Amino acid sequence: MTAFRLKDGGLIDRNSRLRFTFDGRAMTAFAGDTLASALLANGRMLVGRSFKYHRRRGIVTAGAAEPNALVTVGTGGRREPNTRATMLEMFDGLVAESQNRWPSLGFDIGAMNGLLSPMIAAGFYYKTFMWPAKFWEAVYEPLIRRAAGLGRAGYERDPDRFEKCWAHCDLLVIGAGPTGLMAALTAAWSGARIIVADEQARLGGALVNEREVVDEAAGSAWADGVAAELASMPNVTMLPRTTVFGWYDSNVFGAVERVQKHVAEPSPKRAVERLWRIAAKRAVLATGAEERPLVFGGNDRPGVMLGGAVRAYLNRFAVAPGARVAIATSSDAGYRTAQDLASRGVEVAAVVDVRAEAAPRDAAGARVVSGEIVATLGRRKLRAIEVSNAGKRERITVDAVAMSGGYSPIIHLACQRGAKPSWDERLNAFVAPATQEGLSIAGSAAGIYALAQCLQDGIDKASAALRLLGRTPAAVTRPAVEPRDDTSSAPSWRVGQVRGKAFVDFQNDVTIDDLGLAVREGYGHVELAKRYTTTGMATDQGKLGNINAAGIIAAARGKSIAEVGTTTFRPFYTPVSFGALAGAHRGKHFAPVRRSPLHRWAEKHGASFVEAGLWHRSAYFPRAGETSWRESVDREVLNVRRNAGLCDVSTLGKIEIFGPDAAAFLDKVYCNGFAKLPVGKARYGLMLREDGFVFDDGTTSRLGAEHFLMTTTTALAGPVMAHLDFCAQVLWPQLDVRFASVSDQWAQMAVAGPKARVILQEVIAQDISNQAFPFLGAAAVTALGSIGARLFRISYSGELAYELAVPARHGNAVADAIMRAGEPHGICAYGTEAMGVMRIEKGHVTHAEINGTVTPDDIGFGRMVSNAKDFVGRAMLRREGLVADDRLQLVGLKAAGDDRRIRAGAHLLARDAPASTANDQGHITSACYSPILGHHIGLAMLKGGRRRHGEQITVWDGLRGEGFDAIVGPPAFVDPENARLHV
Amino acid sequence: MSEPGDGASPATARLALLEGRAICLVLAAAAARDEIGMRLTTLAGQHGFSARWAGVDRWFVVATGEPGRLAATLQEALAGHASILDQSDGQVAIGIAGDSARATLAKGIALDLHPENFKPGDAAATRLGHVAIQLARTGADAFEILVPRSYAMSVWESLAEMAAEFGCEVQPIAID
Amino acid sequence: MRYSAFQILRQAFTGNRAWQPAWREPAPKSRYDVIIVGGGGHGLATAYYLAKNHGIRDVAVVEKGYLGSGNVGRNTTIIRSNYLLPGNEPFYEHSLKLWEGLEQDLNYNSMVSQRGVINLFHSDGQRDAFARRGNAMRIHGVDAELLDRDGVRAMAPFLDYDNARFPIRGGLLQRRGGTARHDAVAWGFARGADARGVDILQNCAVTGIRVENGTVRGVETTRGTIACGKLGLAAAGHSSEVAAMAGLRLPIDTHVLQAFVSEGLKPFIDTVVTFGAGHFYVSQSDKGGLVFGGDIDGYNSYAQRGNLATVEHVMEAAVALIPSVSRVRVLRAWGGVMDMSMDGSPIIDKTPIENLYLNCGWCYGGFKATPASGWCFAHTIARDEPHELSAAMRLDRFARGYPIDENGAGAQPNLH
Amino acid sequence: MASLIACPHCGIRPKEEFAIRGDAAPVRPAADVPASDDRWNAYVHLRGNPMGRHREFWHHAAGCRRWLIVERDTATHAVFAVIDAQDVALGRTAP
Ligand SMILES: Cc1cc2nc3c(=O)[nH]c(=O)nc-3n(C[C@H](O)[C@H](O)[C@H](O)COP(=O)(O)OP(=O)(O)OC[C@H]3O[C@@H](n4cnc5c(N)ncnc54)[C@H](O)[C@@H]3O)c2cc1C
Ligand SMILES: NC(=O)c1ccc[n+]([C@@H]2O[C@H](COP(=O)([O-])OP(=O)(O)OC[C@H]3O[C@@H](n4cnc5c(N)ncnc54)[C@H](O)[C@@H]3O)[C@@H](O)[C@H]2O)c1
Ligand SMILES: Cc1cc2nc3c(=O)[nH]c(=O)nc-3n(C[C@H](O)[C@H](O)[C@H](O)COP(=O)(O)O)c2cc1C
Ligand SMILES: [Zn+2]
Repeated sequence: MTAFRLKDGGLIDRNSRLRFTFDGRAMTAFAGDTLASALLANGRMLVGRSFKYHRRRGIVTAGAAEPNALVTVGTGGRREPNTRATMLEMFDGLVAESQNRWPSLGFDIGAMNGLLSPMIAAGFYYKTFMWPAKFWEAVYEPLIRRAAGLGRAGYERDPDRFEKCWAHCDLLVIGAGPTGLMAALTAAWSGARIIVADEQARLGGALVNEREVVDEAAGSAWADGVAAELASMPNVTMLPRTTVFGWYDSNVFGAVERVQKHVAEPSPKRAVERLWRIAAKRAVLATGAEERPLVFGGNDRPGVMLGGAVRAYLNRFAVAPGARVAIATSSDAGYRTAQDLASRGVEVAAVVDVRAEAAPRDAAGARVVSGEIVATLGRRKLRAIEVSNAGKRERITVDAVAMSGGYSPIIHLACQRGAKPSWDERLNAFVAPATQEGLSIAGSAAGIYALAQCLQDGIDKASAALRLLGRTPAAVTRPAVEPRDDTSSAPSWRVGQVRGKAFVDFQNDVTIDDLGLAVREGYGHVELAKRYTTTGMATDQGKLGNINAAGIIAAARGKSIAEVGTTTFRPFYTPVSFGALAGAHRGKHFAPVRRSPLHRWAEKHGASFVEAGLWHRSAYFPRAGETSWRESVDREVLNVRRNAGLCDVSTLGKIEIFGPDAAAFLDKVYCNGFAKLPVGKARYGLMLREDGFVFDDGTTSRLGAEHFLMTTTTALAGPVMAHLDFCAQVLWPQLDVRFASVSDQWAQMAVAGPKARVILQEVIAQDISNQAFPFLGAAAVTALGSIGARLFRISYSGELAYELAVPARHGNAVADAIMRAGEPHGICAYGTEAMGVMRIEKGHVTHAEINGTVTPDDIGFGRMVSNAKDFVGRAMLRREGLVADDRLQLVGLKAAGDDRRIRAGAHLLARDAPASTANDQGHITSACYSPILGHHIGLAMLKGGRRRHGEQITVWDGLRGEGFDAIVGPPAFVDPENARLHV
Repeated sequence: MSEPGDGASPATARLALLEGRAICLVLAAAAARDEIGMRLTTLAGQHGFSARWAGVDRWFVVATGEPGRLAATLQEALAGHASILDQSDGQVAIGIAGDSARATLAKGIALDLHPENFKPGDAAATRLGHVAIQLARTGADAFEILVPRSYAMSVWESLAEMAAEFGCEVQPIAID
Repeated sequence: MRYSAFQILRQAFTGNRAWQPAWREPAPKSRYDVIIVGGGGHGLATAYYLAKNHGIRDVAVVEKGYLGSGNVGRNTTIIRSNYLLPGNEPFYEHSLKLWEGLEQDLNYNSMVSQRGVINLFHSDGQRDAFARRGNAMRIHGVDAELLDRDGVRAMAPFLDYDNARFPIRGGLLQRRGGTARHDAVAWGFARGADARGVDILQNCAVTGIRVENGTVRGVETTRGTIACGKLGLAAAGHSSEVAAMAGLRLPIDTHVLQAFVSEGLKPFIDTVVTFGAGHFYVSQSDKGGLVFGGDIDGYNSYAQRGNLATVEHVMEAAVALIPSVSRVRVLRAWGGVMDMSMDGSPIIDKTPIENLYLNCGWCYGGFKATPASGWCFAHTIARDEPHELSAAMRLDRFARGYPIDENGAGAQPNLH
Repeated sequence: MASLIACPHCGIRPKEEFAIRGDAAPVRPAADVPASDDRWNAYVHLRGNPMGRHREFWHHAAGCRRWLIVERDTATHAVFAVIDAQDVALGRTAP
């Protein structure tokens, strides 16, 4: 026989029939099924293959700990490998596939590995594959890697939407079983803001799976009632289908809600998964307890399930695991399974109780054997078990086994922040420390197993939490339940006699023997044993096997399980999709886009945009007929140098600084002086880090006696602001200075070229002649008759140039007006590329040179550095290494012979020196074709470079297979005397 | 049953670009730091603008009308006590209103926006997603955010996504 | 016991009962010629090379936890030698060369997999910086290739080329780079050192350092006082704490870096990829998990566990780079506490205290350095002078103004 | 840690709003006192880096833009106090 659907009962909707496929086979299910229950109802016992030996595997659990029933669901961009069939709500049209098998689930070549198992025991790969050395790369490793993993992920883009959400509450209740529901009710009635999260769609925890009576109703009906009441209260947020996966500092919990994972076609308006970051003043952990498997020979054969799972399939899904079931148990829970099976007319072949002195229990008429299972038999499915009973062996025909090895409180979350679990002799389980800030543990998660006590504990722990929050808990009475005492169990980490393989970790195929081997070889520490055997490292993270493993290791080492301890609990409680954790920040929303106020103007002129940090900047403006970016850039450069051009420089950081001590403050943050800068003047400033290296540069203008405007580079606008904040608040707190970023307020355009003045004069009201407004002037002006603007006579290109700033909303209009005024003079739009060419021609530095490792002197600004004042970086600038003779210094380069393309990133060698690290003399930082000079040029950092003007050196670019000689010169190629700036 | 987002019922979260706002940043002089809030509250009462705390020495003042006028008013009233920066072009104001306004914002803002913690009239400098913004509660279910202009389109798109499930349907905006 | 396929076969026939322990569990002696503090990769490799290269076998490695419980057992296993600066590149290249022969040398398969490391670039500026780095490698004779977008696409078609916020423009490839099995590195060096007579003392925390007249005499530990001739510190994230026991204040901050592994997948990514527009790097382990990481959490921490905000940040980068990974699930996250130095580069040196030697500052890049670090540190200890390959990695370089600052971030450890 | 930081000015905020600079203990040598190179080196490069109580500079970059001193435990991530760094620098608050 196989599993089958019972004719009646269960919490399924038999009127709602759903279709799904498994490995291409069409099957039906009912609403309320999981994929696992539906597969069982369809008689599918074999659902997967294990990782290493490719053993046939069936469904073991009815919940989150499932190690075997992992399937791939969905197609295309929604393909999802390794989905636990036990947690997947059935929906119409579901497509599922089994994994890790070839060619088919029924016949899998990989199962040959099982024959080799003595050779491929734990850690075998560390001991072989080493000879011949080449074989590792060529043969062994590819083989191992091909065997990797279980499911196959797709390469298609996920079409769905994900999002993140913050939530805040007084009390977070994790788990909505009887304990959690009572905790939630208590807190809700007390008026606290609460959130209830449970990973199941249906709330009630064990009540949904068991035949309990609460307040004279079926347990699941009672739970439905409580859940409905909670949902109706304004101070309660109910989060079903929400797994709390992590507990983080400050009592923040991470949770993921499966918003639309149970529907065939998700609505594009909603997320399919939502990440919750829950800031809870306190939390009650009511996550229940996990039943442990028993470790016996052949315990992995399809048909062997946990007892609790058998009851869940029977009671919740109306599915019987087989027609004749044996129960293997070390706890009283096994008898409950027998009773439930019998009540549904399923034959119980025997209850095999490993406890020698098992007290008589109600086995619903079934035979009770005091003994253990030695082996299971059957080829394609389970046919019988072999039981040893007081020295005798007996074969019992069965088609399913329900195993109950005692319970482990689910303390995962409580131990994610460093707390170590401790062994509880009475419970035979590891428990989490009861008192951790912000968290209380309640019900079965705290080792309380009787239903009545769980309900009461929910009330009590919530009440205590409320009191700690300064609230008066509402008086709540515990609902009435039938008294029943079936919680006792005896420790049993493995059975005594084993035939065949006895699995501790099902998914990773770790057996008793593997653990023994690890101990023998010196890997006996529980953490080493984990790593050597991989026990507990599969997708279920040892939820089922870890305690048995610890017990087996303890025995092998002759220690107690308490001494052996557990491995470390880490997020995630169950695996979480990358999508949920990334939320909406994907694709083009990975990072916000910053858009310049002149973006539209640039678009109109056909700009080609480029990402620069968060910005989209106009790089160049191709025109019809131009076939390469170089052609456009050359044209722009020549036009600016001959006529004029307009370039968007709005992205520069702009900081307005006020206060009586503003000048003194600038003196601290710049290495050159600002105190004497007259009102109406701009000055180039160099900012250092405290370690003496250049941090940023820019011009700062004095707009009033106590009013400055600083510009920073685009890239460092943020860091410079933070630095200024630090200087003002921490280093020189007594200075009366205040400042703010005004970067977004202004559209700023550079107007450069010999005709810049004539053009600009047409839009500016004030006289901007050379006399009225000389080089480095800075003034408030009026643009287009009425717009309050700021004009700076500064030049990056080396031409006569201005930067005009207007309130951002006027940016496009003013730029348009300038273009119109400039038309007769041949003005063009130019972008960052042409700007880059011109600054290289002029020998100006950017972050290609100011890369955090240069001193002012390295880039030719040594003389700017003040001797007369304290400033950030002054002291460390004196260090030996910062004034050494052989420092790299900024120079200009051009090919020695015929023109050669110079590329940034090439290195420099003394002429004819062989290429080696020792001979490396520097590198090229920036390079371009200079259309005005008609050849390529570069800026470079060269050892002692300033002394070497005129020298021929070798440009070495082994990476791109190039090399040629170049002549060193000063960095400024165009107008080194700065004549053009002053016209 | 119809719910917001299916097109049949009205949107419970609405986005609006709030144009015609004058926005100034007030930077208090060191000596005036403690009293500037009081002065601004009084001024706000007199002139009908809203003053929003933005840091220990700074406030955003938001009014309807001409940018220049607001700056001038503040300049005059606070001369010697504060520096005034016109940010009417630097900041873009976006309104979010409706029953689901709070739920929308919770998708990007970490602050607890429960009315017990964040009342009408309250303001905060914080982040929406990855962008630093200024948030103000202007009513029981109405909020305004100020976002630096260069980020405004990006933030608008994010808000539109966040509000979509609440029936909000908006077009992209162009701000430059 | 020598490991080989033949040995495996032989043992299989006797039920795998006769395998010997990979190392002894000796009781501490009262004195050793050399004590190494820290049973991570560097400490174990140092002991191994002290014995192997310098004939110094009276050595103990003192480890407070279990073997490899530190960063060697919790890193993302990337090995490469694609460094920029002359103080670094020859050292890391030597390390890669040692990796290439390590399994044979140790008779332990550390699964060195030279599957290639691609560092993506997304702008001209990044390309130029990578070109400079690639040339620094080539000038030292190390393999490096500058790939354009199509070149990257050919190797890693699953990256987002279409809608990425920061389009991929190319990458710097080192084909000889790759990964190695983290735990096996610790175990292999431990077994190799043990076989040469080194005592590996697990669960033995150093609690004090005895210094007399400016000379080290021994250590106090949770398993008693142990005298020594020389003392080498290789305590990674705990370097400041241990050095403080000898009165030294280091240019080190301890930061937590998280790493992650996904559920096991069939082969999905067959190289190592590093995102240039966000903090993210990924490879696939031989078991099938995607092993990946990103930026540090940013604050000083000894807690070996991280923050959710950082997790999200890493995942955002992951999905931005590989959109289809959205549907894959991450299984586990953990943290390691790292010794972040003021310039992002390591220190292998003598100290002002006689017979006390220091190995630290590995930041998040010290796994790849394991063999060379052991090699050079053993040399420094044995000869009382720096090895030429680590000659720039001096402790006084900060005071003297010779930082080895690969990315120019300056003296702020969390920016490196 | 420190998923949440209680800014003295803004209230409880997520870590993402802050930028962290590091150790708040070193004091910049004053300009008018001739500081030895050693003192400067110690200020710029050497760190106590304790396992346990530690004071760190955090910048509330996406909030009030104040530099704060966060006193916390580097082993447990407990936060003991968050104060305004300028108040400390001016001696208005005990460090
Ligand atoms: C998450 C993460 C990812 C990383 N990824 C990479 C990567 O991809 N590539 C790469 O090259 N590097 C990477 N690294 C860095 C690399 O792991 C480390 O730099 C390197 O492992 C440090 O050297 P180690 O192995 O000796 O350190 P560890 O393994 O940390 O060894 C130090 C040992 O000292 C012990 N110890 C400390 N104090 C005492 C004491 N008082 N007494 C006794 N023993 C003590 C510790 O317990 C520890 O075992 C990563 C690091 C982390 C944390
Ligand atoms: N007979 C026995 O020996 C025995 C032993 C243990 C438990 N039980 C019974 O089990 C019940 C225990 O009640 P309880 O309320 O403490 O636990 P429960 O198992 O009934 O409920 C726990 C709930 O927590 C949810 N959950 C677990 N981890 C979660 C996470 N990380 N995120 C979100 N949700 C999560 C689960 O989905 C489940 O609904 C009682 O009825 C008790 O009698 C019996
Ligand atoms: C390269 C690498 C791969 C890993 N793969 C897995 C894995 O497949 N499954 C797993 O559970 N843990 C895996 N881990 C994580 C370890 O379980 C563990 O979390 C990590 O070594 C840190 O130790 P700790 O969590 O005990 O502190 C891996 C770790 C590393 C470094
Ligand atoms: Zn703040």
